[in-house]
Amino acid sequence: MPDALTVEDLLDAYRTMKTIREFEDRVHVEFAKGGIPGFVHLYAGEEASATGVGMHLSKEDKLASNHRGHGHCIAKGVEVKGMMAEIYGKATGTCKGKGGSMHIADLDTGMMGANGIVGGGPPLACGAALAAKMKKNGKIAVVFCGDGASNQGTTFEAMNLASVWKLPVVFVFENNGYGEATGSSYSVSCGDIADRAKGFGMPGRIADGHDFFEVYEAFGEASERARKGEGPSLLEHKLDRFYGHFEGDNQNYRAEGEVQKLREETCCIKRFAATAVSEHGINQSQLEAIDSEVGELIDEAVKFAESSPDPSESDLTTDVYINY
Amino acid sequence: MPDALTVEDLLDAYRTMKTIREFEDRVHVEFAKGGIPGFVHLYAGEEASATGVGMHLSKEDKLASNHRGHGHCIAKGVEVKGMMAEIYGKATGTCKGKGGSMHIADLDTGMMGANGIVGGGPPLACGAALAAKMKKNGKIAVVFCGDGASNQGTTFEAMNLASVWKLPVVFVFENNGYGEATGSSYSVSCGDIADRAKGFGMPGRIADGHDFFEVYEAFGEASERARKGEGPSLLEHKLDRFYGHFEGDNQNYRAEGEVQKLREETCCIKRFAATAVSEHGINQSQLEAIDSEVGELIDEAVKFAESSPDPSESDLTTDVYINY
Amino acid sequence: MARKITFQQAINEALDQEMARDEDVVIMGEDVVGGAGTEGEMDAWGGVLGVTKGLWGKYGDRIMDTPISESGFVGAAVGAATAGLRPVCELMFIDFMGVCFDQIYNQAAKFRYMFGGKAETPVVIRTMVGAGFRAAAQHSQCLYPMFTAVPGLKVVIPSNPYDAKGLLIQAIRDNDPVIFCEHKVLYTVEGEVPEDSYTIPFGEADIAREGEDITVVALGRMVHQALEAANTLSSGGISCEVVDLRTTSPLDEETILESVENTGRLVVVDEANPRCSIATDISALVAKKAFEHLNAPIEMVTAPHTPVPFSGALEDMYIPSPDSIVSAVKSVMDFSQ
Amino acid sequence: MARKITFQQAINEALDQEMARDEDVVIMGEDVVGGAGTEGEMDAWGGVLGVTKGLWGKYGDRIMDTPISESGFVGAAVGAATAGLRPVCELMFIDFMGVCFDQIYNQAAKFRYMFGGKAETPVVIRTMVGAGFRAAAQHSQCLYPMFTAVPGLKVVIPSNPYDAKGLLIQAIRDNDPVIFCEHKVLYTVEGEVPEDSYTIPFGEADIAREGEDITVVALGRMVHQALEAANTLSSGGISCEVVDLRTTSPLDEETILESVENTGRLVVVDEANPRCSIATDISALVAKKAFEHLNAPIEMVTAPHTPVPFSGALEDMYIPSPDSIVSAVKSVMDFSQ
Ligand SMILES: Cc1ncc(C[n+]2csc(CCOP(=O)(O)OP(=O)(O)O)c2C)c(N)n1
Ligand SMILES: Cc1ncc(C[n+]2csc(CCOP(=O)(O)OP(=O)(O)O)c2C)c(N)n1
Ligand SMILES: [Mg+2]
Ligand SMILES: [Mg+2]
Repeated sequence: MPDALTVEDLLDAYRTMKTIREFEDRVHVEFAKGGIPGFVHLYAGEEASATGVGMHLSKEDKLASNHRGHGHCIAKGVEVKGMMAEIYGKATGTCKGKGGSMHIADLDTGMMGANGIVGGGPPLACGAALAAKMKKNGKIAVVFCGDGASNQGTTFEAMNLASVWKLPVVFVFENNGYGEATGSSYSVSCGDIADRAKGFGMPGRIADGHDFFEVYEAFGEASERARKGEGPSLLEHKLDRFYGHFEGDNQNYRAEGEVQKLREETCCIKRFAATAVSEHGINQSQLEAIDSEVGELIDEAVKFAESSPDPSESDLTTDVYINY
Repeated sequence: MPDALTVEDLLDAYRTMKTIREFEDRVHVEFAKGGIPGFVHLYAGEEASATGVGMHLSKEDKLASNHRGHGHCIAKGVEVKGMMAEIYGKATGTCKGKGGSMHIADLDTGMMGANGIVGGGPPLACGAALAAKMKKNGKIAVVFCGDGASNQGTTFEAMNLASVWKLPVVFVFENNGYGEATGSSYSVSCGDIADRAKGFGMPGRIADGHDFFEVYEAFGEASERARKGEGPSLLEHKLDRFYGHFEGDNQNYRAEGEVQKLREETCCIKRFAATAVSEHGINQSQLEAIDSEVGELIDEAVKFAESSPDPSESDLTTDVYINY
Repeated sequence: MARKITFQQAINEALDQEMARDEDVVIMGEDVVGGAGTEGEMDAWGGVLGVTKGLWGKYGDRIMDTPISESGFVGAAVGAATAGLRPVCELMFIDFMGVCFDQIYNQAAKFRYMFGGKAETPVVIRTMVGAGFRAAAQHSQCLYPMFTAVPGLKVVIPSNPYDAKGLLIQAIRDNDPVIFCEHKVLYTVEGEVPEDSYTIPFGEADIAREGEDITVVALGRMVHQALEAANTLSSGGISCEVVDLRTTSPLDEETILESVENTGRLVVVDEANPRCSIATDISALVAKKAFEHLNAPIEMVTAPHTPVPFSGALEDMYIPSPDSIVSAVKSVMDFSQ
Repeated sequence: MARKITFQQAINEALDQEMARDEDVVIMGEDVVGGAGTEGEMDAWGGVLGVTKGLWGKYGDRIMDTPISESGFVGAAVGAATAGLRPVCELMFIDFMGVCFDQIYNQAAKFRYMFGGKAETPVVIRTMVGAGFRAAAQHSQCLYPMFTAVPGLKVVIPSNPYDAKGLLIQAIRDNDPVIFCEHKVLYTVEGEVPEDSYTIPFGEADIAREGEDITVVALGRMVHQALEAANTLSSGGISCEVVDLRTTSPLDEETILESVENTGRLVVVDEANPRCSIATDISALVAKKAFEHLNAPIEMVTAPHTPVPFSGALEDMYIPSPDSIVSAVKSVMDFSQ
């Protein structure tokens, strides 16, 4: 519960959310300038979701992500410079430039990988949870899925399997209202994704994904259940994405002024800051100090990425198998 | 409703159930003798399910089946001689001996095919339902799945798709308690399969699959809904299989005496006959006449199959494409 | 001079003309309309890269957005094909076949055979293939060898706008299941395309360039690389015959064999990974059926046995280049027994 | 004389010994225990054909029944492999790859590359392949060429009990994802197998029979057909060298090429369908790298380009037979330029 959060925790949470936002805003800008190649899906607007979850995880807990993975990485503790270099395709990237935005992974911090396949993550997270269960180490796994991914067969199978095997895993559905240009009101045939939990024998709960405190509390409950060996849970975070599906999306499927309105009304960071200051004794100046540190961090990351070398020819044919 | 059933209908229903039972009992015997090759899954014990559904279908309605498909075929009107010959792998079989027990299809009677892939049928049934919807012909599609198949991703996806597109399709789950040797109480993570309906925005209903009248009534409701353009439904038939998963199964996963007990207590044909005689004015002699006709029919079918020729060498490489 | 349009426009036009001609033709896929269930413009996307744009306005409900459930909607397309429709289903990237392959190779491809010749399954699955977009390992593959291996499927890989239109119309009218592979790098390529509807039969390779010294068999985007290499080589006095397969199943064995009979030398160029590929398939065909005409080893120019790397620096090395084709041709020409 | 056990027992023994050796080894699959959630005997089945029978009694929770959710549990095996376990996952029939292929080729196979060399994914997927059981089109396929084509996977196809045990132990200890293909017709074949644990390295083909006139490359069940053909041929004075590939990825190119360098002739035998297959792969390799040693066309003996028929009469014609190998060898021997 919010009460359990120390000032330290709150400042950490703010730093994480702010880092994600700055990272994404900057990638947006650099992409438009032509510095970044490929398909890039930004997480801006959804920061409270990854952060509220990540605060409950240690490096030994595992996280399986999706194509919109930058925020999950940052919340799981992946180093930002390497991420930026990876998105630029540089040799210094988290994955030596061989994975890119859609495949950032850092197994050392428990980040099992973004994923280019919608629904790719849920079975993998079950596996990580199984490993934790077999090793009886009290660790858990979490997987982030979109509303679109909630209709993928792999996702359903994973939920059933997790329940049958009573795995310590939490399925977090980030329902941002769209899968690409298709509305979740169209593609998800039941009212709320959380309605599906019952069919898989697990509790399902909705949280306001703009509200860090609500996410933090809900995931706290689910992760505790998992750690206690009581099995999986489903959480649905209702939230919004501030950019297009991917960079370059003209977003003509959105209502006029929709994004503008969202940015004004649903910004999770603004909301967090207001609550933190008014209810938790945080000073505005503390937040501002973080803002400027984060700004520097991201500047540095971009400079690092830009000035890093490309992978070299030999990288093309290494890392296929253990022996080459 | 039972009231809507004429004497003619009831005798038809009895004939269908009895034909299925005799067919399967005979295949069991002939398989043990070594006359029938391959993987053969018998439907005995589940006759009321296929029959109660089939009574609502015309040849233009489509049915997608699974590996345990003989009963579905017979209830859909596939000719029994051809089926038997198919199971023997003969040139006179419904599929020229090229499909076998797991692949009997007869598109002319709306039988889209048994299926060797668990969960193969549900998406296909959606397609048939889509065709009916686009052609606005008032026809529907139905798919039979087992409890095991209820955990396959394709099945979940199909249910969601059917709901999103409001397709005239009915998902019938024949829950016989086992998927091979694994209990449905283990593999289905929620209490009843019908509990999953809500997560796919459709009504879900349980029927006693030993009770023809209940099945008939429940499917009547679901099919009417589909024909009226109100979308898909899920039905769960609780029932039992009298033989092993496939022929050759020693069934050591079953409780001692379980099959014996089932055959005595849950036989849908005995139950139907008793009700038909006591409540619907059918004479025992009418049923006996059918019994002997069915006996002859199956005898003939076996003789036909046994005496039919094998496919010939040229059959090996035809029917791959339209032109060869 | 005839009208020029892009590869992408050619595909859109083929779809448009076939939908106008036959009302059993329907389209389904993720965002093929784009905007279902949203407040914005319907037909917002017309496919992730806009290929189906404009069709919803003309054909309404006959073009349908789907949930992200490839097994579900690909299977529905297959089922609908057996029940009287002629669906054109979009699998956004061929890389996603892993979540729906069963409905293609175990269902669609096998119905006719398993059912003793009684089924017809006129379904087309359109899908994007290929590297070059910096789209990394899961959005850049050339997995068509796996489809080519499946009896009962037909596999089409056009290299230019003219072929794209004619082959797609053929695919839609064909009564067997067809996998139609669109190389994403080709979408913006322009070429002459008649406005009227026309078909190109399957199993007829195109001699993209005539030559005498060596046969270069290629497909899809690789035809362009091969032609560029042939240009370079011709100035060095080597005359390449470039064969564009167009369809890998059915395969035009005759054209390939005839060409090799004339030239005595063969290089096969395939963007797919090297093992069990179109490159090995064509090589084996020739080593079996035209061995006595071969004067040199058969070279294959393919991607390496690695996933597709993200970094542009690496991806450019991954994709077979005109230069690598030139080297391969030269090494074959230099061979003397 | 050494102990003789069946192919099936050899696999069971390999699993048993590795589970005893390393507690990170776990097994999962449909009915690999058999009886979960039932009132009858637990370990009722031990796999659909009894291959894992007895392991539950020894290892309890380390062997797990699964729902019929191949993407779910194959993916879980893959995920668990990245998180410290060494799962041996059973995909009952290779024919079912269509409902879980993504987790294999897009996930397991690509992690190491996509993640810049930091992932290890020591997962083994055991699966049954092949025709001969009258199991029809969806339970009889040889789909291993599709796995062989995927960079990042290793593919093992043992032909006898000795190899089955040694290769499976190697597979479990290997740190890359391995597809382990068990031909169902081989399960009852007996052979000498040491009781002690041993490994057979990947990428080392076995010369199953030495010979001078022609090389016959085969794999899995086809090794037996090839050996039978070689026997027949030897009485007619033709000496065949039979090479058993054992693993198709990695491939022992050296042994194949050396053999062809000696014999100058090659027949490849593969139960898979002909297009983009192991047969074309080996043919292409030799046509490229040993062309100058070849004295005759390369023949391929494969299944036809059709689904597997149910009827025994047809299935027997479908499977490459010793007779068809004999004919192919003779036609190659008869060739003279
Ligand atoms: C199997 C598969 N199908 C389709 C796609 C293409 N695709 C990428 S992201 C996406 C939408 C995902 O929507 P959602 O799960 O809601 O996540 P969001 O993008 O909204 O975060 C689609 C269709 C894919 N990558 N993988
Ligand atoms: C995709 C796939 N996985 C596994 C199998 C093997 N298999 C055939 S039938 C069966 C059990 C099916 O159980 P259920 O759906 O309950 O049907 P029942 O046999 O009880 O009628 C299994 C696991 C298969 N044929 N296809
Ligand atoms: Mg979304
Ligand atoms: Mg069952």
